[in-house]
Amino acid sequence: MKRFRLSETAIDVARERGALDHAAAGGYVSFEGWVRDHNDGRAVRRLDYQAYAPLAASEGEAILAEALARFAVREARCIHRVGALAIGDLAVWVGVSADHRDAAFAACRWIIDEVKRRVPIWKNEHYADGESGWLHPDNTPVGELAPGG
Amino acid sequence: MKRFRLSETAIDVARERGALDHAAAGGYVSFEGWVRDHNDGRAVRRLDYQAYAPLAASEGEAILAEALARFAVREARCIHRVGALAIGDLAVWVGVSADHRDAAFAACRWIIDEVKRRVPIWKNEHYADGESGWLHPDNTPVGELAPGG
Amino acid sequence: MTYRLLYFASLADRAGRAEEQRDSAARTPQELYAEVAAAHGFAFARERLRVAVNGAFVGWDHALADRDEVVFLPPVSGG
Amino acid sequence: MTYRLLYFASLADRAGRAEEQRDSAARTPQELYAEVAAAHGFAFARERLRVAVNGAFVGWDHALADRDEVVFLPPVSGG
Repeated sequence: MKRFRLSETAIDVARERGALDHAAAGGYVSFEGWVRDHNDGRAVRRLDYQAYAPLAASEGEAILAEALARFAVREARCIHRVGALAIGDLAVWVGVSADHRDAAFAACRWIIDEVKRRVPIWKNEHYADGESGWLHPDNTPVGELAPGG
Repeated sequence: MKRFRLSETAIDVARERGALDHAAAGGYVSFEGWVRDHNDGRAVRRLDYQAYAPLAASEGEAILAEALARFAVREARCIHRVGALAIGDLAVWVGVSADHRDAAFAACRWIIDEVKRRVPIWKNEHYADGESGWLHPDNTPVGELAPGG
Repeated sequence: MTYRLLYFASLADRAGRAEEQRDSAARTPQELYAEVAAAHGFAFARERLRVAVNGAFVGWDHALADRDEVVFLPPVSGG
Repeated sequence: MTYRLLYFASLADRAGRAEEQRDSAARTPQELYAEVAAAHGFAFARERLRVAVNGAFVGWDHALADRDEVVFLPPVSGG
């Protein structure tokens, strides 16, 4: 069973959460990343996520395996959307169950941070003014780095 | 609209989550406390939550109002079950939405900690050996404090 | 004065009841807790409890009024 | 040697394509990036990129083999 996957369709959190159930687990922490209507002062209309799929899958799987080794958690899952998303859409979901809430919070936070840092997925924001651009990890446009010419 | 409430029936997370939606919110963090099958080395069969309802409601509401003042979050909600629960049942849910995930994680963690510390709700665990007992905040049985007589 | 006391969790078990009407000479929660702790054999030192009057937390030297609802709250264990 | 290169995000925009077959004398990703960066006008310094060969991250001095799939990965922005 894969713990990480890319999805071209909407993430059904209620269904996915079942994978985290464990009779010994007393705490469940989830993170959801939603598409915001603004970034860096510009109004955002929609966005696209592009992934290098085989490496994204293996790198995501490695992050979740590391999380299970580093933290006292029972189960952990992550799903990341690819393709076209609208404002309010769920872009990424992380779910973690653990016997105690300390580990569940720490692991959930660690997983989303590592996914954003390591998994080869890129966000292209489409702005209300008709422009668009690929983003850097700090959410500034990549275009700023283009050569003068 | 109340941000905190007690519930005598199962919490429908998928429905409650709608209250957190906000076009500017990029992150949502939730915590769920589930009934575990063990505590302090003893097998647990089921448990009851009892509350001093009027004060639990006002204290819970105060915690959520404080969270909205302390953290850069858009919305926050908490529902706590009362009555009889079985293993795996959802006992408490906290949901927080924010523009950035730092604030969402911090506020969610703060809310569940404050609810457990301040809201007048008590857990009575029923063990597999037929005994039961009210719990202290550190999850040790209250019975140990009873007088010698 | 007459007070209405509510008991929860282990205090209710120990008192054998969830509430009682009580005629008392006590004028503060501190005095009233000493009285009911002796009557029911409560084990909690006052320092481990909180007290609420008419649905709001108060200090132990709060001035009680006739017909007040008084609740001594054992350490909580929600969540 | 012939390599298959995949381009993503701003590198794909700049190259005007998502992939290409390329005959090259380059024997490491470092040499190959210098070549394609000059050909397509990529702005990223190599230090800001990662490189993957046949679906796995490798170092910049990895020994390339004929028909390898090589991907230069711009800074990611998932989540």
